Amino acid sequence: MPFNRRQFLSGAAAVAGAAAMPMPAIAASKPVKIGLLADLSGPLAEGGIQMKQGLTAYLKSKNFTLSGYRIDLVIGDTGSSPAQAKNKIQELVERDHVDFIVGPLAAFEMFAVNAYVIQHKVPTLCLAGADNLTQRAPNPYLVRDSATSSQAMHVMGDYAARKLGLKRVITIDSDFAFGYEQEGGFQQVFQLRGGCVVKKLWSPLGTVDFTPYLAQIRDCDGVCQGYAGAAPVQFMKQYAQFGLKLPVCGGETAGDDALLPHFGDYAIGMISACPYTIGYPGEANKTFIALMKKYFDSVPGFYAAGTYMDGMVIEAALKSLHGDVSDPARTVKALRAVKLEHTPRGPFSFDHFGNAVGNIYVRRIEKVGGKLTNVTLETYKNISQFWPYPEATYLKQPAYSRSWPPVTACKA
Amino acid sequence: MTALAIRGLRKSFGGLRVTQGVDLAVAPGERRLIIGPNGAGKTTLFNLIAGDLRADSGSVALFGTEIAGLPARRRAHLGLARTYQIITLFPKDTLLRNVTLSLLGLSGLRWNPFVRLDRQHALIAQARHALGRVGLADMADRPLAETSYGERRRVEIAMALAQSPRVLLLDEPFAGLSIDERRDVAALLAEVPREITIVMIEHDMDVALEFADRISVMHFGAVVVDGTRAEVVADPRTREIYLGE
Amino acid sequence: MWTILAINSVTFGGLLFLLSAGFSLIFGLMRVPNLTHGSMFMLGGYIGGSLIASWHLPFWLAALVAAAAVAAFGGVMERFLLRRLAGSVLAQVLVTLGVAFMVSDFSLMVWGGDPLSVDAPRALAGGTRALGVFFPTYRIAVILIAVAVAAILWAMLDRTRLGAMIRAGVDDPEMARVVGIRVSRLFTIVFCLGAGLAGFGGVMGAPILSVYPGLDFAMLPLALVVVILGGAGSLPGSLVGSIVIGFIYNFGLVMVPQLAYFILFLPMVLVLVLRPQGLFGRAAP
Amino acid sequence: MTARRALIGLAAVLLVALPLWVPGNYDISVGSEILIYAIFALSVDLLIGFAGLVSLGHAGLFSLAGYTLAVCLGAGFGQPAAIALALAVALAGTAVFAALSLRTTGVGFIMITLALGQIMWGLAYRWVGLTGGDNGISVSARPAPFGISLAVPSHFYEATLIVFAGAVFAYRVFVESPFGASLRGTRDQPRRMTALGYNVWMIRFSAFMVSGLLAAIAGILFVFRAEFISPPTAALTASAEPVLMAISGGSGTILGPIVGAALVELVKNVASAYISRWNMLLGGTFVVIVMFMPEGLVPGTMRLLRRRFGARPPAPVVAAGTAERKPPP
Repeated sequence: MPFNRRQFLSGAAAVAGAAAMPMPAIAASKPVKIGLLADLSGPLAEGGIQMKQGLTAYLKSKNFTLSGYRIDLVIGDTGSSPAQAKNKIQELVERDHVDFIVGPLAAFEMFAVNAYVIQHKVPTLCLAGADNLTQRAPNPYLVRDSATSSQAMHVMGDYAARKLGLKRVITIDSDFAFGYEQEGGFQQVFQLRGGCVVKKLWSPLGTVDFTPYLAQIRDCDGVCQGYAGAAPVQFMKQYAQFGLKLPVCGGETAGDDALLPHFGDYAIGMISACPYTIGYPGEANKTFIALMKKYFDSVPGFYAAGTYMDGMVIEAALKSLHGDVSDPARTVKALRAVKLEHTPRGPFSFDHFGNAVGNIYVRRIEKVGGKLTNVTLETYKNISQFWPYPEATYLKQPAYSRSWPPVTACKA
Repeated sequence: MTALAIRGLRKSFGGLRVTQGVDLAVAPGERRLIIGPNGAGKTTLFNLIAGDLRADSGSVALFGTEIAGLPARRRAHLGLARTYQIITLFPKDTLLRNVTLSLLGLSGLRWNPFVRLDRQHALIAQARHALGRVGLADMADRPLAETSYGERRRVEIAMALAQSPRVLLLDEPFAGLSIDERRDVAALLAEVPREITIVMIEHDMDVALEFADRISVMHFGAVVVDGTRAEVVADPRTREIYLGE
Repeated sequence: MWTILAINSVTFGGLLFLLSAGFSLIFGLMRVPNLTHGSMFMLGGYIGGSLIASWHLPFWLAALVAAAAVAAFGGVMERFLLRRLAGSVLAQVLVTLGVAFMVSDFSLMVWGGDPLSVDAPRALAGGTRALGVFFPTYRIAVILIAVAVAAILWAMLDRTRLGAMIRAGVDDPEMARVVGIRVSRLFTIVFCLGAGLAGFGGVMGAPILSVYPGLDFAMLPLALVVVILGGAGSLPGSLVGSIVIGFIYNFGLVMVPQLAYFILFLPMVLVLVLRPQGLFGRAAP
Repeated sequence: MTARRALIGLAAVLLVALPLWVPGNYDISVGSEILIYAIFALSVDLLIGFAGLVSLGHAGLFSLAGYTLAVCLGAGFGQPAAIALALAVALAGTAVFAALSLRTTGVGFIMITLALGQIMWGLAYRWVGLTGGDNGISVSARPAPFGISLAVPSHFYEATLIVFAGAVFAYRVFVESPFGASLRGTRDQPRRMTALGYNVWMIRFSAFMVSGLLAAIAGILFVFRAEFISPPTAALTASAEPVLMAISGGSGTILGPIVGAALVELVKNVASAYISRWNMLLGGTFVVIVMFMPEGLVPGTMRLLRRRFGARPPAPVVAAGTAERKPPP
């Protein structure tokens, strides 16, 4: 049986590697510990495994040495359960004394550990999208190199109205907070640009057959879905089976590159907005994709890219901190000050809440050389979580919810 | 006043009328035997009297109190006890615990969650006494599962007697017993004081006839013949029923 | 829209029937609440899907092989685990859930966390115009398959010696033993049959639902709901129960979307409170 | 008997001194979690082991108490008021659960409780205004009785231990009381109990209320420990967990559910740090327990010990219901 906890520690191999290279003397001191909080079992395992692969790929490629400092990686499996996420973060922080937490994946897990993170001052690089973590109820120890739940959807709304020329859209999403924020973001900007959301459909989590919702899709010229995990595959397939041909757009989870090998031809044409795209031409992205292929024979997506870049962010912060991670406040400050040019998602930096400001890619699923891939249609540069509004204006409006923004009658 | 007065008792399952207008009057202290071929509705009658089944119509009165509409547990509190044809006891528990449960059923103590049952010495002494009455005092602490069939039958009777009922219904108390065991149980029943009225269903005529003051013969859900032992034996309808079988 | 919902109610019901018929038989005959049933459905889907995707087996052959594999798995489970636990419901609950955990983790280990998307057989791809609406051909085929399976099962229960023995066992297990039916062999057969049906259902469902981690525990409550509604051990009960659930699910989600999370459980509570033995079942033992 | 006393004493000393002999705060915190789940498992086993009723909806009651507490604290109620309200609401919910589910027994009972639990789970998701939906509710303040801050892990552990000890003591008194005997009677021979003059329905209902009270206490402690509650707390898996704990440890005993809770929580929280396939381990553990000790770990161990030391033959141990355990093969 594989050993989770000490599976990737800097052990003999890494130390030998470090000795072979001209490293600063400090490399021999106490290693820096990163705790990964990921869903390695349960319904979100697909994303959790990608998270583990992404971070491991980066650390392995750097021989578990970032900016000259030895890294220990400790992994905690949240089992896709908030209660267990809470226990695991306690274990990582109190028992393993990690210096950084990477993860968790889901908003409901992040909320379970949020108070703990603040209380114990743990620099945390999470992938959970929940808007308010970096907005109305900011967590001072949080850094998010991906995006808020609504960030990419703002862009999608803009693109749908202006480039796709959609006028009347029906949104469909899971009946929980991530879905509300995704569709809220879409609707807000889509309507700002002259579009109109005519109906919002919510399916309960764990829905196996989407037909009752598909049957309600009519009197519109497009569909926006924000499913996550395995649901996009199910949804797109059933959508096509019912002969629906209206354009579908979605967010980072709906068109996640990691799902590409699992989609069939029915998904061709789906447009999604995402802070990462497999087609980004930068050298850093090519390296990332090659590493994922080499180590795990895996096609990387948004979650793997997120933790991979977390590795890069930590590396840069360690450099500016000279390896001193004893003061959490200083560490977070250093993390948030990180500005990277060459990463799998291209250049990005953080705003004062710790949320990434960077490119959002609008892509379409196409078949290239017999394989499905996301082809970039347009790159929106330097997109913050508040785009297209100024921060103050944005924060004045209510948080997105099931009922906000409301569905209003469309002008004919 | 009659101990048990039944009038026009009816019960059907689906379309099948199992009990069709039973009338029965048992005097206080009487020993009444109910006989009849299989399927005559004897056990159903007991279930109706004891309240395990609800009658469709008709009345059951216990010493003048109408009980047909009451749930079985209320009938127990009014002084009705029964044994079952198929022994239904608590096999994991000791004999003593079985009888204690019976006593507890009529005691207000049964709702008490704050004291230990095994410290309720008065109650337990009473249970031991009840076991003694059926000759099982020395086996009181043995689990019921480790006793013989005949012993369990006596425990059943001990449980019923422990409740000091006014009317006791015995459903085939001799069924499945060896000859010796039958003799023991018969002796036991003979000693039951006359304050307790007994109604018994039994197939074993040898033991039962001797015991009974009066006999009722049931057939097709009704009491067909009612009388003393001699009257019933002499009645041609009795012969008809038993020979026609 | 209503026509689509109505047809789909039957499709979904058909799929539920494939899932729940075995559960109902096993429960009716053996009194074993087989909480591994959802896992068997998922396992069937994974095995069938892999056979199609990696081994390029034809769809129907893959379905049969997967059903046989899951049936064999069921047989092993019955022989080596459940056999020793007859009559002890709690131990059965523990062991079937324990195996369900293991299957779920095993699947994660073998197939990873990614969803496995299975294509419908080519002949059934695409859609058909029926009753004035466009409906996926494969979904219509699922209805026919469910009907065919129901007919075969019915014929088997009604016309064969094995069926007579199963019916006798469901009605009165004690009596069946007394009249010399080899109950132990019968149990193994029925458990294999139920497991195989679930595995077959998993393959049939795969082109519609895909196969993914968590499918097992998404399907298990559905099987339970159907059996509660239809009554245990009754084949017509499971069929009608499945279709009723199909209708409640499809129309309920559209008509009362605010109750989406309770759509299956509110009617279930109502049925159970008013008629604890299920709509078609006999009184619980 | 004295050996038994000594063992209980030793266990008590070890439990009280746990913060001294485990490595750190995290482990102390796992200790609290085990105690909380032990109370929850006992709550469920009161129905399984003593009434023969398997509930698959108890997480609904557990989370009802937890949510009420979290909502009340969020609304600015004081700790005592919030706790009292949580208990009251959970008991009211229990009464509804019991009234509906006691229409039947056996599998019907399992299914009604399951459905009711699912409805609570759905409510937790959908009643966003009150529950925060899937984001849940955070609770930041643990109580500070007599000025002792329970934010300190060892303090919280000791406080939990006090509640646990109280619960176990009360539980023991309860199951050995005349009422406990009545309850077991209704498990084995409900019809007979009626004929003996017992109100079977009311006995079951009362037991359900006590069980609900224990579940509520566990739910309240859970929220104070996790400082958080969200819908998965009410999910079907969360209801199944205490059932599995009770059965694996030994249903119908007091020590059994406690041992079962420790087993499951240790696999989930400690073994999972070393073995990535911990779900497999947990499932496998259940299967192995059933293979060798179908009656559960505690009664099974007792049986083996008795056999080993050649005391009297094992008394028939019955899991629940009227089903007799088959003789060991």
